[in-house]
Amino acid sequence: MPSEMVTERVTERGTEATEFSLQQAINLALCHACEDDDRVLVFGEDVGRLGGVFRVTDGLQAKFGEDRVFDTPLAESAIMGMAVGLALAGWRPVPEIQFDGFSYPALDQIVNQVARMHYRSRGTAPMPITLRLPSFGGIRAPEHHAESLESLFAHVPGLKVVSPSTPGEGYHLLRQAIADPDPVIFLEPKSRYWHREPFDPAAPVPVAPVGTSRIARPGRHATLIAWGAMVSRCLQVAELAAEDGVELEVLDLRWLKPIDAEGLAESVGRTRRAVVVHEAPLTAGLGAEVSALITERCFDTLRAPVQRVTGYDVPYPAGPLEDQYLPGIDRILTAVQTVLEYRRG
Amino acid sequence: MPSEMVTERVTERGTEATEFSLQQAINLALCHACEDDDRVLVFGEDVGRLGGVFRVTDGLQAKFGEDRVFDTPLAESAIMGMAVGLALAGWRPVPEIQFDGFSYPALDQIVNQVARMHYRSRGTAPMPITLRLPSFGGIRAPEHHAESLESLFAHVPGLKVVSPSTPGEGYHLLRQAIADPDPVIFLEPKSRYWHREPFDPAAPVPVAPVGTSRIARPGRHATLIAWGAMVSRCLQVAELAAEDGVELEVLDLRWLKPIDAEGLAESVGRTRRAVVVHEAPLTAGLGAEVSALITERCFDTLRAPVQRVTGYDVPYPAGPLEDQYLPGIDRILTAVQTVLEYRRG
Amino acid sequence: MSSFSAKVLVRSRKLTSLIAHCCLIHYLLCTLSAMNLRELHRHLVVARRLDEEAIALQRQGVLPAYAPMKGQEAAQVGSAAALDPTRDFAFPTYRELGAAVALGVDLVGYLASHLGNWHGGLYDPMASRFAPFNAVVGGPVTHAVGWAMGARLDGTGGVALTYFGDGASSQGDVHEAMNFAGVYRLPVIFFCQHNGWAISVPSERQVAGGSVAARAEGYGITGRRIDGNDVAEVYEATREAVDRARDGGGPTVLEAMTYRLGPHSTSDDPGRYRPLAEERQRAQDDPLLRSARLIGDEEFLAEAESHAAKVVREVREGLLALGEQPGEEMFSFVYREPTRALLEQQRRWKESADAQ
Amino acid sequence: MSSFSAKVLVRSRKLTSLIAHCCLIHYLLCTLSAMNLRELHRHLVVARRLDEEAIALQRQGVLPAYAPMKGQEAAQVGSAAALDPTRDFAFPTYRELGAAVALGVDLVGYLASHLGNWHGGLYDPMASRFAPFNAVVGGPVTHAVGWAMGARLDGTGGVALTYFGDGASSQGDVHEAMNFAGVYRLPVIFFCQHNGWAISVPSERQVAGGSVAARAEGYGITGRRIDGNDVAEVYEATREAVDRARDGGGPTVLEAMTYRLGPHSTSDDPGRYRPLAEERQRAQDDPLLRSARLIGDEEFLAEAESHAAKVVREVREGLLALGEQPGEEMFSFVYREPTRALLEQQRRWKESADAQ
Ligand SMILES: Cc1ncc(C[n+]2csc(CCOP(=O)(O)OP(=O)(O)O)c2C)c(N)n1
Ligand SMILES: Cc1ncc(C[n+]2csc(CCOP(=O)(O)OP(=O)(O)O)c2C)c(N)n1
Ligand SMILES: [Mg+2]
Ligand SMILES: [Mg+2]
Repeated sequence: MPSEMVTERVTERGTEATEFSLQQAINLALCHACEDDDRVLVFGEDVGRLGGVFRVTDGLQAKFGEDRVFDTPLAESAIMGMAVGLALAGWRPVPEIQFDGFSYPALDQIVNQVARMHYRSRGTAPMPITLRLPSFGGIRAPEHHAESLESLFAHVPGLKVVSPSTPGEGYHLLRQAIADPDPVIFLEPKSRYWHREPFDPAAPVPVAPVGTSRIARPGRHATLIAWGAMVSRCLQVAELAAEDGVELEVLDLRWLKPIDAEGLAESVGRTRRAVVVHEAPLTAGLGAEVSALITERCFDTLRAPVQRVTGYDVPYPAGPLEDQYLPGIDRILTAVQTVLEYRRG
Repeated sequence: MPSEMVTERVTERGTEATEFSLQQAINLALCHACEDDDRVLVFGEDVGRLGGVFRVTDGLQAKFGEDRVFDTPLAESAIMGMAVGLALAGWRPVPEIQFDGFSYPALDQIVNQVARMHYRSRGTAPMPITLRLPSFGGIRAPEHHAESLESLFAHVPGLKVVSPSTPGEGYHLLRQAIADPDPVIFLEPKSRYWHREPFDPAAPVPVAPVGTSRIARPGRHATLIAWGAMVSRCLQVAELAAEDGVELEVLDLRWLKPIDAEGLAESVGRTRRAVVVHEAPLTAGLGAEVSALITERCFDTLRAPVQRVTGYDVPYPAGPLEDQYLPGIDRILTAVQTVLEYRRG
Repeated sequence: MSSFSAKVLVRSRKLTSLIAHCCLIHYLLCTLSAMNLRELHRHLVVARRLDEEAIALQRQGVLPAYAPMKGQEAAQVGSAAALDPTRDFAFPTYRELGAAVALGVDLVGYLASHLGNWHGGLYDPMASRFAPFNAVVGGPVTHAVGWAMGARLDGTGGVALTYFGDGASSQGDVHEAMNFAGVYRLPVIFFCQHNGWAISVPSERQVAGGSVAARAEGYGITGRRIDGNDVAEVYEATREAVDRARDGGGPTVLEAMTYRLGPHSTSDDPGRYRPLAEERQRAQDDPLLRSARLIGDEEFLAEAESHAAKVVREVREGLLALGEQPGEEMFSFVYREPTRALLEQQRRWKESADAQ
Repeated sequence: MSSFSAKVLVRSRKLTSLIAHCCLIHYLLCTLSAMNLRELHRHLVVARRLDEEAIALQRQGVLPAYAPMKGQEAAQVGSAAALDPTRDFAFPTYRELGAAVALGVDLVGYLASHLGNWHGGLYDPMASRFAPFNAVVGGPVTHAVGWAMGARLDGTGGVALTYFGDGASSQGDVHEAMNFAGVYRLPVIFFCQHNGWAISVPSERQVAGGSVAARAEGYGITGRRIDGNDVAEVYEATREAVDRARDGGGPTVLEAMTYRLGPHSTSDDPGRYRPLAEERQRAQDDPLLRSARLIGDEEFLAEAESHAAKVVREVREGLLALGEQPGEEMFSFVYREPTRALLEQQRRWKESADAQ
């Protein structure tokens, strides 16, 4: 019963590993964050009674009451502006913007206020806001419901940006984001919401500091770099390549700001070849930053120019065209082949 | 007399080269565009009677009337939304947003509407909007008055982005932008508004296609890549380096979308070393795209990793700190030295 | 006097302002000559049956998703029918099937958006006087203001009408648009379908003060709340607003009180946030039943149904016959002419597409 | 009865609502005990003289630019003085020197923003109950709404007051904020200084309908237009709104009618867009002269001037003594703890700074 998601899961706190979808893991992280810190507030369009259009906040209002978990009127700028005010009043706001493409109306508040208030106030104004943003494509959604804004957010000083790739990552990274004293943009890969994996929220995990990446699969011939939904696609690619004896390392970047430049350099220093994969359009996408960072740090060891496999420089398309737009397995494999076969001229 | 700027200049149309500041050249381009195409409309906050806070639209309302050149209420989102509607009604809107940092409230309209309406309508809806945006820093302005948004705009499919570096460029690029059938973001380097150079608006110029860069100074030891106000700074650096016998090529990128990848590859293919300079923060700045493009195209010829000299990943600072934030001559020279002295490990 | 014109008189008595009284004769004349309740009813039935068909197609897996407008037919048809498609222009949201029907928009092209063929739909928005399907809540409202200014500059007498919901009324853009329209006194109609819900949020917790029309006064513009389930009232009120706008009388906010009888979209489950009893009760005030009752001519009503069935059949066939859009279209509409970089990306896309 | 309390009575008679009458006694008591026209006047004089000093400092090249508030002293002082600095919170724009004076904000820290030392000023906003200097028109208005919700959740009885201008009233954020405040009935005061101008745009071409207070009704909240040059009226009206908010009575829009006597900023030349005669005429309604006339006690007035002169001297000295901010501060306040990448950038910055 979806409407009892939280209560159902809550009883499991500290029991054993179960199958969790990303959507459930995030729901649980929100629940535990609300339990552990009574300054946490969850709000946004339809997050209360409905439990969110993706049911990610399901059951939270019933459990924590309408003061802690509430619906807002339909205005993204005010949602973020309200978060600023709540933070100034000593609360820990966890707003949701319903879809990636609807964060644009809130960008003025996010960039000019959320990201700068701590700086503007010389460190006196607390701004521990976590913006949850269902993101990226892959679900045949209407226009504006499949956007990738990470390079935009990563460019803004004062923000941190993170995107989980698995249910377990979703749980821990969201708890880390909410506990963080700075504003964090939490990009949820909506195409992975329903993918289930075993995960024990109570199992002790070594807490990786903010800004560290994760080797999702070790390998030695080339590094595939991705985040969000593209991590599982890269793992598929690595699986396929392994059949041909090519061992690809898959690096889940996780934090898109601050970026783990050292982690990138370490991996590509070993594999000497890199392919970065993202859904966002090519030009000025975060792949450019990853490519530049790697090249700056591994110029001598790199055996081929870093390849970017990305969305095209076109608006995110409708329907079946989305499969043609998104980096597919074949396009990624082609790029892998390029870096493997590259010979200096 | 500033309030007669247009009328004064207009009489000069087709006469001879005079000293023009960038602010005057843009004023003249607007005037000629209004004369040559009676569908051109100029509007924004304070652009009418006042002639703009930088006097860039000075005299235009007096000359073309309140229908063609008008003040709007203080709401950037509506300014851009109105531009969309005017374009759909067959007009050619040239709105101004008063300062870079105040384009955030309009970003939803710019990204979700302006940039996509032509695509969404399958090419039937005309969208020849030129957004003029006084941009970048260097004038000790208040907060939000010195921002560099080019990487953000360059990431958005459907937009074109351009920034002039001299009065002559300002005139021709603005005329080209207004004549272009697609939406163009025109970033005016406000720190160069008052810099004067001789320029004859009537002189026939070979029209460089949209998306072509310009060699501002030829050289052979390394290429400095810049746009807007940083072009003149790079020229200063080249001047200094020449004293030491180092011949730096300065490439004025001009179009930040589409980027002249071929022009970059051509220049760096010759010089084999590149430094890209911009005011925006480092991470996910357009320098990353330039670096990636060059590396992808010139991997074999490059003698050193492309260096980025940029603003730091901090909010644009106040007062004297701005000189420490902006890429200074010394920082650029250090990067030049790095690429020149680089030896593969 | 037909029951319909009698009804007009009754409604007219509700208008108490002097101007309204002076215009009565004029309105009666317009109403009786140019307008036709029967025609409106035919549109209502087409809209209803097509909406039902779209839901069926979604259940059958043809449409990936759909946003029903059941219950809002009168608000949409009545307002759109009051426009002059030779010179006016409408700005829809994502739930404007009834308006598309009344304006004669290519309905296969309209529903192609829900089919997922093309976000903006496949109809020609410029020729249809119906802007591309817009999924940003509040997004197109300022466009109408700009269009209205353009039309006034051209002296065409054209009027812009923009649709938006009670939820959308919370967006900053709607305020900015009304303020601009008020300052410039533009020929634009802000047509709010107050259908009680914005997904799961009831308008009591959305619209502070309770009325979108009441906001108009704060901008010095005319605001009027109307019965959105009465197609004649909607038509008349919109006609009045259109005439005023054409005559230079400035903008109007119309708030059509109606109810979203279905879910927000086919992915939505209203049972999670509103009692079924509310839906049932509101379903009794059915705009189609109301106009049918007024018309009272069983033969005509049956004919309207068979006309609708025919339209539905044609649209269904048209939708099923639509192929996927060719991948090239991803590239060809981004700019008027594709850039060099885009052509290169298209070339690479073609290579990888051909390789599969 | 002092001339001031007589004046309060006169004003009070203007209040016609039942509630207002019931509160009269309460108000008189508050007014006579807690409030003091003389204290308000001292603030007015400090604000005026400091504003003049800032302009002088700008002319002398000390401040790179300044945004004068001459003419708006009563609106700012009267409203800020009605707040309880132990539990309320104010959200200023870039032109709130008078409010800073009345709230006891560190004035050197406030003016440091205009000095270009630090965008947000050098005062401690949390301790001062005065948010950092905000240069985005309309930007802080939604912050006040969020703060008010936070205060209500904590049950502190705290009230938020946000300043904004007639120009800012056009911004979408202001509408969104009022709607949120109305829906949640939050303890927040929207304090508009309607000073006639937004840089060069007169409010007739900015505020459709002419009144920001009139917008309140559309949100179901109290709106009141007041004489912004009458410090007692401003104080009383704000006090009333604060009390209502504290008692759970919800938000209020106050529109203080005033006039920006100076240029928009020291870079502005009002001669380009408004007749000098208008300025001259409006200058006659000087808030300081009005309160001085009411007080009528020459000795006190002279004392207020010498107090102001002392404050001005101190602030001037404080400003001149301020050094530049150390470059490290660019890096140290971006996050609570600098990231590794930022520390690396700081190290490189240090290298290049030291090399010079
Ligand atoms: C700017 C924006 N925010 C959020 C959404 C997601 N969304 C789609 S429809 C909707 C509710 C709209 O309610 P209303 O305006 O009343 O129109 P209705 O759906 O009732 O026709 C929401 C929140 C959106 N499309 N655009
Ligand atoms: C969002 C935004 N747009 C534009 C500006 C530039 N700007 C600064 S002040 C101003 C006029 C503000 O007028 P008003 O709100 O009436 O306040 P006043 O200056 O009269 O105090 C403008 C346009 C800005 N600071 N912020
Ligand atoms: Mg609705
Ligand atoms: Mg003003």
